[in-house]
Amino acid sequence: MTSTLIDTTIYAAISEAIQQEAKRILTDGQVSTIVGYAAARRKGSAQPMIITDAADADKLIFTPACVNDLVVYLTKAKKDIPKKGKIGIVVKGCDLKALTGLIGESQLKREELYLIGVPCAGVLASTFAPSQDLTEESIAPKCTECDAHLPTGCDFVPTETPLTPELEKKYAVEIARLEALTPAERWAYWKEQFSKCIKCYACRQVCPFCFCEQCLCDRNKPQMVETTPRPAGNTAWHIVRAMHLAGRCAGCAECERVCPMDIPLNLLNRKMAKELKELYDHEAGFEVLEKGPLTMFNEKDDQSFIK
Amino acid sequence: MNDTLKYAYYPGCSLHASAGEYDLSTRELFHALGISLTEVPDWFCCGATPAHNVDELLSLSLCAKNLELAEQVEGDLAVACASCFSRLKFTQHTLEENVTKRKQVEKAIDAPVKLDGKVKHLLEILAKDLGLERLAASVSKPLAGLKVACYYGCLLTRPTDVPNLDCPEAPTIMERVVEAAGAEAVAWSHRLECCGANFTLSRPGVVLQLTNAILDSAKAAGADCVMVGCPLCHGNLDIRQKEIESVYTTSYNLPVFYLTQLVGLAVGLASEQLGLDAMIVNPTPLLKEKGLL
Amino acid sequence: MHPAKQKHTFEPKIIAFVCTWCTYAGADLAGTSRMQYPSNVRVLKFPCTGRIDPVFILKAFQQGADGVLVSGCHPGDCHYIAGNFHARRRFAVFRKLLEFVGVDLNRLQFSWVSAAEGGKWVEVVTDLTEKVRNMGPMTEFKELATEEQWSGAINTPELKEAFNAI
Amino acid sequence: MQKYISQQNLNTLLDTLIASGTRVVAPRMNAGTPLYEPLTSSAEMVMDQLPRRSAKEAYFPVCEDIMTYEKEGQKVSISDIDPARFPETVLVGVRPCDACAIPVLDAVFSWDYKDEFFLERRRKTTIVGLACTIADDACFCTAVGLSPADTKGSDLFLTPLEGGGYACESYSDKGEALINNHNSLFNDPNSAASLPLAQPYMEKFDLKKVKAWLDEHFEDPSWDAIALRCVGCGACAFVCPACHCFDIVDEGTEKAGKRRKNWDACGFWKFTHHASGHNPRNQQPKRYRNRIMHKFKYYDDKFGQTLCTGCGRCIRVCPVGIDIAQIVEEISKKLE
Amino acid sequence: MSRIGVFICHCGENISRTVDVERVAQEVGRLPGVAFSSDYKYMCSDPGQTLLKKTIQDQKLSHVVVAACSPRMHEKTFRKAVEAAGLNPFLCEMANIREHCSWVHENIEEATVKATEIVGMMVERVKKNRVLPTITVPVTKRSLVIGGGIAGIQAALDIADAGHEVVLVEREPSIGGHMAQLSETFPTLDCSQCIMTPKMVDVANHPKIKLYTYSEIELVEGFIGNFQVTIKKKARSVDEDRCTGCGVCMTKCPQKKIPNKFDQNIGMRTAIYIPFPQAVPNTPVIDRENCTKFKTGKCGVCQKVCGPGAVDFEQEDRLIVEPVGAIVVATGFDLYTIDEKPKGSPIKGYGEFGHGKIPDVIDGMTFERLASASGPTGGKIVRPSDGKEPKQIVFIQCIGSRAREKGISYCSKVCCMYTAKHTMLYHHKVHDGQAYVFFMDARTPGKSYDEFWRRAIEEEEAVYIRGMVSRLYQKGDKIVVMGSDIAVGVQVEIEADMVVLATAIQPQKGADLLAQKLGISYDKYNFYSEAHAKLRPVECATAGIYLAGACQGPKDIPETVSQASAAAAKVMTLFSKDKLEREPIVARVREAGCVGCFACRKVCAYGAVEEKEIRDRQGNLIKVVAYVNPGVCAGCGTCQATCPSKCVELDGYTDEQVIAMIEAL
Repeated sequence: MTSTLIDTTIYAAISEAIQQEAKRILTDGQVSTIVGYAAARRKGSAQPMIITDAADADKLIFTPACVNDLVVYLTKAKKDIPKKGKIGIVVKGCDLKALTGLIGESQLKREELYLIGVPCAGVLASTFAPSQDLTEESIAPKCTECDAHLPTGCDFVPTETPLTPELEKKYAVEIARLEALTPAERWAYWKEQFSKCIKCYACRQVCPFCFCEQCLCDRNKPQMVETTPRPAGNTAWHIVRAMHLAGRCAGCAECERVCPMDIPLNLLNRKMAKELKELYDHEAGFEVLEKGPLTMFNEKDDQSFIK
Repeated sequence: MNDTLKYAYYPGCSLHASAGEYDLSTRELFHALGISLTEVPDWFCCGATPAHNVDELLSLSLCAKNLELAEQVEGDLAVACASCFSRLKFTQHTLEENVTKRKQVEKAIDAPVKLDGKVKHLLEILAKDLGLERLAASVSKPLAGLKVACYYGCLLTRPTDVPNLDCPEAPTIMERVVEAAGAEAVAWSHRLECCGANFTLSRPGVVLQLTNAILDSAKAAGADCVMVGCPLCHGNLDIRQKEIESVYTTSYNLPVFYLTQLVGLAVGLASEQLGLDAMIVNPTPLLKEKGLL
Repeated sequence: MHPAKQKHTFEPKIIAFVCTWCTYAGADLAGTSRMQYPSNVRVLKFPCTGRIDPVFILKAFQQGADGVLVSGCHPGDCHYIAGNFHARRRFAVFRKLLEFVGVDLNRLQFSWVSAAEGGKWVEVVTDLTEKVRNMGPMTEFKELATEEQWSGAINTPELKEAFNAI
Repeated sequence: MQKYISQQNLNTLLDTLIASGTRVVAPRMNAGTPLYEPLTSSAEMVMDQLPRRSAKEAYFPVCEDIMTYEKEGQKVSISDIDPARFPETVLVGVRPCDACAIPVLDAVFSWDYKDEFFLERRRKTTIVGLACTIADDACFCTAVGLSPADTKGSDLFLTPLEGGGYACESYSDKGEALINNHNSLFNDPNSAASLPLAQPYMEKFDLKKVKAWLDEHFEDPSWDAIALRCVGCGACAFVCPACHCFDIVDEGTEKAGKRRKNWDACGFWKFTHHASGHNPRNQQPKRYRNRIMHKFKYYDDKFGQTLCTGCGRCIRVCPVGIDIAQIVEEISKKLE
Repeated sequence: MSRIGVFICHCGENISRTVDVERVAQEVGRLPGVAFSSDYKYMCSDPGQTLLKKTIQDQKLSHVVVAACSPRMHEKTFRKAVEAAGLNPFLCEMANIREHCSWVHENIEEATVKATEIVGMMVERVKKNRVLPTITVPVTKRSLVIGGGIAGIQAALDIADAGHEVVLVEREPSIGGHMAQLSETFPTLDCSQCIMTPKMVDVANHPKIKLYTYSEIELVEGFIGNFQVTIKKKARSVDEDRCTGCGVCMTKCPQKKIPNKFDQNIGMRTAIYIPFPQAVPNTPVIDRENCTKFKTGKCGVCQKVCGPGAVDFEQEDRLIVEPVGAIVVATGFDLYTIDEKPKGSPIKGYGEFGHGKIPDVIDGMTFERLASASGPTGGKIVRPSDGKEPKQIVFIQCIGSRAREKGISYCSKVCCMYTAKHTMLYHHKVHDGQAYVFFMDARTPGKSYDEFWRRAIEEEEAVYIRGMVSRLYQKGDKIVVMGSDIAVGVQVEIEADMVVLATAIQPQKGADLLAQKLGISYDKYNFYSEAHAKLRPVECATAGIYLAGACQGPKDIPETVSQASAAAAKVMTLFSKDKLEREPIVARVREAGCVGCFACRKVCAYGAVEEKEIRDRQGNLIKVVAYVNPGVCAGCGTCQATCPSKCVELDGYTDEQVIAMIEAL
């Protein structure tokens, strides 16, 4: 069966606009560096690119293969990226949410950034080759639940508006399916998934919110979490990670995309987001918050689970 | 806010009977203002004041059913009668708060209770949805020199937290509307006193006493006429005025208008479009004197 | 005089994380009032429930706890103004996470026990112990702990027997 | 010795081995991901996909115990792991890009120090290679001088034939033994042509040139251009058939615990992080440089071999699209 | 490896009856790191402690676990003993095998197993204990008092009399606050000013009190014992040192018709003025909004007539920094505005009562000014509208108070009493007049309070009507008050000459802003929150800051004064030591790992977390990290549980200690 195409014709115009703007702000010295996407060797593939020279501006593109959340390059965890002067960055709506969260956590300053927002109809799922067309089937799961096709509050956004068909919300469906199972069945499901984990920490390294200089899961005095890639340590690692992201993760889904073992990590994060919405009506990434849902409280918070 | 305002319209029993002129003037006025009213199909009595005194579930169910019917029509629910307004609002409020009652009612009307739809009194629509600026803009015959005593009665603004039409004890919405229509709203004391409502049938004495106090203070404040938003108040103040005058050997001769009638005049509607002839205390002399007819 | 204890085939291991000002004191009161409750519980004292890290609960299960109890001051009574309010949110979320990965929440109990509620302490501990005893041992994490990546596994027939014996 | 084995017989062979208690490891699906894993039945085997992880873990586990300790009072007692307990293993359906890495690893693990853990597992493992018929634009085995039909490292090598079944040829006593022990399942070779082999389109690198440039350019601005975007995960190293760095950690409680050997990766900041807090590879490009240097220079210097078989796994999994094939190709052009 | 000594206490038989202590001692003796393990009858007894000390020295113990009763019982005892033996007290832990074991279990086997595990747990814990030095914080023995009402005055005098310097800051030109506005005070009816002014003068003359009037708090930095307070001294336009208070300037000032706020705007004052004759300091201030000189540049009469040349039109606001060790907040109250709904406030007004529209509807404080001998009418009670004496006067209680629908649900506490007082004052001055009071309940607890209220009714003939007023309106020169008498169940209508509304007590405007400067918490009405409603009613949760008077909640004068003295006593306790000692159970930040996300600061209820810049040797900023001020930290550890990278650790409850305990089980 052939799945219906998703219209990405505007991406060409967007790429153009990004190039123009990048050239402009680099030439007039508004920014020192721009983090964006460029084409890579493999057919249709794209890769993050960090440019400092206006001459390189025309290398920047936007295609369905521009999957990365580039915001990770702005975090303390990525010290090596030159951070002198204002930095320009190309952001999709989903990436922007992470950026918003990072400002709230004193990791970034808006005034030090120049945001080039990308109107986005969706990007490819990691399980499909970059050369694939963007279809309802090949689209990244996160895009089926996207509520930020048009990034807001950026310094520059191309005028194109994406056509965004209503798609079946893949995570919502999967979460519902898992919730319907018995605890034992859910345990079996995650056990199988986590058993594949080899602790390559790709999920951590690409996560905008894993900006800790030293991850507590790397510590050995005390060893809060087993560091060895064994089922026990793997499970603990993924539980702790989901907990640390609760209320912060806005669903860029990078962890899931980069997992070489295809572990559906974003499921955990979305489940947490769902709970936080239900419990405290919190949704991450829409505005810079002084306090996150787990660094604040309300005296009337639900305590039905407490004896 | 989109420009063509659309509402479901719940006239209520009175407007199809004693208060025909209220219904008429409402339709005419809204038509003139380009606001569309669609009468709720098969609407029926809200239970008015009696029902909830004898059977709460009944009164809640009646309103809940009407609210459900209203869902078929696009737009918020426009209500003219203060009593209907109060009952519908009460129902929403009660069922919002109390899940058990909601369950009972849902069982009774055999349909899910709809609480998201907004119930709005005509005043609200004129003052807020349409807006005083736009209202004033559509005034062609300002009610210049007309001194109006705006009479709220009990139900329009009270109790606190239910109608949320305006400040329960010191409202100004009527004044603002009638002033937008070019008239002068007089400051007077009995704006929110009770008119005796349906005691008019069982204990007329009480009602006479109350209505007299109201008319008296209106007159004292120098009002030419009274403006109401409730058929029952209207009845007590207008129909009984002669009787009051005779009992208390005094003379008021205060025409009692529905808000839609006065505003209607201001936007240039004719007396027959507003059913002025249906009024007991004849307004014609006053309106002539003020050059409004 | 308390009812004669009947022997059980399985005695659960219950780990309790409690705050020092309310629940720990409540447990002390149970002691000074000579109330009786199952001996399965092991109490870890913290200044405040706000100090209790979800990782501790995880670790407790990994270390073979069959049930975990977290208990502190009633809302508004926190010795540190709001520690228990923060804890309440933290655990409201964490338990949802555990539930989602397949932990049976009947094994994880939260409670408010004040310094005056020796009786409630006894009740909470007894209930949890009974509940968990009837559920049987918490095998999930124990199994995990013994499992290896296939590649690292070595032939250990006797270990397998030992485990199956549990 | 040349033989033919039908798919059916191959399955029978594997099932017999499994029944006899031998561990049969082959590509199978685990929760939607193709991996080399022990089979419970030949039916699980999937031959048409390149496993996500390489075959190296059969003899270089993701994680293994190397000793256990116990404490009591003021004394500590230690007990070793007995290599005799490593299971007999037959590794089936190994792609040349995995198999060719085995001799490469042998070199390092039996160099100045003999790693009994690796070597014993090697001894107990029989490798059944499989000629490769599937390639995508990440593959580049031919570019590093190997081929989809390379038999290096295989004890027995299967080549899929038109009309089903495999031509098989043994390249070691182990392979020989496997055939002899199950003679009935093998037939004489037939004339059927082999299925068309995979054709990675990447051109052959001039590895000499590459090394020559690397010799001279430990410090070079292009390292930044290559790897500034590297996020420092271990994905590339962990899926690589040739990467073999490991880390040793003690895990356990005050009373008892184990010393464990885990895969490690030069991409991790911790990899060269000193106890002092100093880190000689203090930036990601320096860490990535080590990956290239080790594969195409250091290993060559020591063992005269290249530490890359062109399987393309690291290219496929890299979160930020770092493409080792492209990098090496560009380096090889630098000297022109 | 550590050398841990374990001491199992029998507690007479309390423990040994159900726990086999010898066996526990044996089993624990086998634990890694345990060098000595034995049992003893009474560890807390003198011989027990001696044994403990001796063993520490003989066995060269590195850590100690005493398995006995609850640490809440004897932890201090044993830590002292351990310290005496030369070990850091925090290397000693108690295992609670009495309250948590021997007393709650009867089965010896079970109890013994449990006891062994409890002790084992503490053994693992103590291994990870660190040497903790007691924290000492220097104390600046000067105190700041904010607010010069009766509360502030009382606190200031008490502290100053104890010999400590006090900085007293008042926003208005004179101290005295609301009490100075009152005519007489219940329940004794003594003249407020007569008892107030002497105290005001004491403040002015006290050598230890530094008085800043017409000044406000700009900024508060630091922590208990070490605050830095920046005070903004607003330009008075009159030089306090030169001014002799002769008052000529005021007599000559042409602007004479400015409503005097002190007189609730019924009295008038000049542009250069003192709010009331007994003002302290007796130095005028120029109200620049109404001064002709400032409006037009002309005039300047005051300057011309001022002998000492004290008038200074160029004077500017000044900022003064004062170091203090403690702060008493006594900002008092404000009256509920009965006009229309105040903008942006959840509190609704009483527009229906015609205040501001009907001139003869006044509030209680205005009545005080009318009744006050030094007030604008010289104590004559007359109608603001026409100066006639009201013959029928209606008092309405609970205006705002206890009115949920109006946004205030609390009781203002003093209205019942002052209304009763008002009826008396009225009756004393208008003998043929009649006072009516509408009330919900009469709340008169307090020494001779109820007697006072009864007197108002029985002797002073006030008519009390239980019920609320539904409406009042002007009718001719009368005010018609319609209400219900629910006791009798009839509608009442009174034609009054004057209506007095007993309006609710609210915190001062801007109370929330000041709280934010001070870092103290406040409730939804902006009343300041005490640390504990019952046991710490005068302290704020923020160490070193204390509360006095109505800024914390409605209070009458005696209550206010006693709380002020209590606050003063707290300050003196703090000042009784040169250094502040506190248990070193505080959080510390591992700066190397901190990424400065400040989650810790977000959850800290004490504002103990500050920003700290990390710079390299050249002084370049490397990063900004969290710093926990040990003086402020209360040691709850919420920060640590919140810190994603666990880079803030609570001494005494580190992750290492906790994990070790869990792993011991």
